[in-house]
Amino acid sequence: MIRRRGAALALLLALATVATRVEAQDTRRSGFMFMSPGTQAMQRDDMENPGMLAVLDGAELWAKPAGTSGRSCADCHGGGAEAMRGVAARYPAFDATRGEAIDLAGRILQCRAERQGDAPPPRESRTLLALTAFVAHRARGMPVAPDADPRMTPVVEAGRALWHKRLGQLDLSCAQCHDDNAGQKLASAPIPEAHPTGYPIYRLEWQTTGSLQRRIRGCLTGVRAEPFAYGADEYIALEAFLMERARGMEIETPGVRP
Amino acid sequence: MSRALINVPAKARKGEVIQIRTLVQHEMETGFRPLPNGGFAPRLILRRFECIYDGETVFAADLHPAISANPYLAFRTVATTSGEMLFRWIDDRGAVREERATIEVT
Amino acid sequence: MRRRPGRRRRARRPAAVFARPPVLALLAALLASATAGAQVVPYTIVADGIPEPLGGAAGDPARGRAIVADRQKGLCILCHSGPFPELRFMGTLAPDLAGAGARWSTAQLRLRIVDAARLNPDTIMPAYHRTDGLARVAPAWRDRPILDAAGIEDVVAYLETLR
Amino acid sequence: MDLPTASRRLVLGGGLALLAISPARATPEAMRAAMQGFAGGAEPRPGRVRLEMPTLVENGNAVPTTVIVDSPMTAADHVVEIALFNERNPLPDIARFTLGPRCGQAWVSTRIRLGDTQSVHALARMNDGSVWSASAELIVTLPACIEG
Repeated sequence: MIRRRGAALALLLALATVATRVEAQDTRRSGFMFMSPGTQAMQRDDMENPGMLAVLDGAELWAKPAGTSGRSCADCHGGGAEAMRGVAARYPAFDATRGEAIDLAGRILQCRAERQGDAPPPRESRTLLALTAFVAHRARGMPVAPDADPRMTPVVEAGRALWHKRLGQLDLSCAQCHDDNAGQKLASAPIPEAHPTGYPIYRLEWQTTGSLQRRIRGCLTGVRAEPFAYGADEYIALEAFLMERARGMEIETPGVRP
Repeated sequence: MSRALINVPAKARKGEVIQIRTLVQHEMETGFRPLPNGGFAPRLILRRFECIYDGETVFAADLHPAISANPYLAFRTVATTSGEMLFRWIDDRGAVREERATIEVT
Repeated sequence: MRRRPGRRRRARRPAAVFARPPVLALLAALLASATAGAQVVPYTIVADGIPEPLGGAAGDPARGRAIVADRQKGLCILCHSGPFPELRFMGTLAPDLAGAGARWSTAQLRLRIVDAARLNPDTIMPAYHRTDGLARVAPAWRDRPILDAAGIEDVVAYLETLR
Repeated sequence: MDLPTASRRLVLGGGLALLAISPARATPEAMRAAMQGFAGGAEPRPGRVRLEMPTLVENGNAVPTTVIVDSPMTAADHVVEIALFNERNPLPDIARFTLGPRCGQAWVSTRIRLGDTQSVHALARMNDGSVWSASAELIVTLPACIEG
């Protein structure tokens, strides 16, 4: 008995050591770490972060009745400081009713249409970005914690396959740049590791807030590939894979990126 | 809908120099963005900003298209009296938007 | 995976801050020449090179230099650095082009530009003169190599001078 | 409100028509003319003005810019106006700031657009009519990928 307890203790210690080592070896870096001090300052200070404008828009929309239901998001989900706390850290998640993965923006669209009885706003519209930013901001500072539903596994794997697939006239995969060459410079721009921790982001290049899907479209156009349509399963699979890859990293929404 | 973020210290001592920061939602359309039809998107920018405090315009700015989208403006002023500060932005068409913030000066 | 039909989105003007006329002009020129329809020409690989010029004619080093230095046409300097004192931003993903002409023979240079994946299937170097085996190429670039035969020869002629 | 935030497409055919036309750029001469207009006959003197900007700009759409003028900001001695100019955007003017003794300190911060690598100039006019200047040289990086 004592021996067994000793063995168990040893195992626990060993596990703890492994855990510590894993943590020590976590060299993943958010895109934030690749930015200039000026752009970092812009993100760090809410008062200087233009992404906060979308979050504030979202806060107002959250409380505003919409559609034939006459209900606001807050009527169901609550409007206090704790409402939706951490929820975004889990998305994309498996939607049992539909039998498929759904991203956070897709979930908001679903609520708008099915619960509120309103015409859902288009992908990448200010309304949808604002609501998404508002919910994602409620997970700021929390670790990315992907949905544990086993039915997400094939989605993550589909995303992984796409990540490694060479696309476009330039015949490049996401992995070739963002895994193999992260930190190197593409012309003047450091290649980030592509962790989706700050979305929706305020991108200086866009001069507005945009989604991860818009960001991925940018890379697809860059390699001269035909982008997928907004809302496509491919983006949701890629996002599911990227969130798995960023598991435990801190959510930064609203991120600022060059 | 256009949103503004205003940062004014809630309290200050009389005579103290305080920092005011403002961030307002606006595309600041430069007039130099070409459109697919061969023309340019018409210019529409916030061209004027004013901060009125204790009966006086303590700071003002005339803005040109080279000011970034969602203009950020920060400046300093002397805390003189408790009350309201008025912030005003005026665009190319003369549309005015105003925000207010209060400060307690002791 | 199933793909849903997407809403068509209105195109909006590109460039970042204000128009950058030289870049735009170059792009216009590029697109104009691209629409002329550049096809892949046949070639023969011998050992690890292509000994014969693509299309038979020799390239022009000055034109080749312009292609290599052009961020939209050659794209080379997005990844490579090279002896271009007038350029400020060059990539660090790939070897410096300085000395390329001393490291490789003309035939080797040609194959490495035409289809580097023949030598290393995992290479990050795009195939500049191949249109098959590519996935999801955007309509504007479909069935068109990155560089036509003359462009390849110009770049080869330029890289040969880097000794 | 529901208008999609527009996307950009240069590489595809739709953008082709617009490439033929491009706005004129300001020139160093146009900038000097604008600066002379501001100075109103006074000869700008280097000094008293500090222009804080990054030397290497990650994206020209939002360049943090701070101007500080060495002035007591009293009724007798203060900054009246600060102006920012550039030489390579379509227009030489960036912004003009009206200040006075109520500011306490001559300190202004904003974010500006710069279309290209260039120099930016700050001028400050004092209540005695004298004009002081500072400038900054900036390298504006170009995006690697042109996005659709």
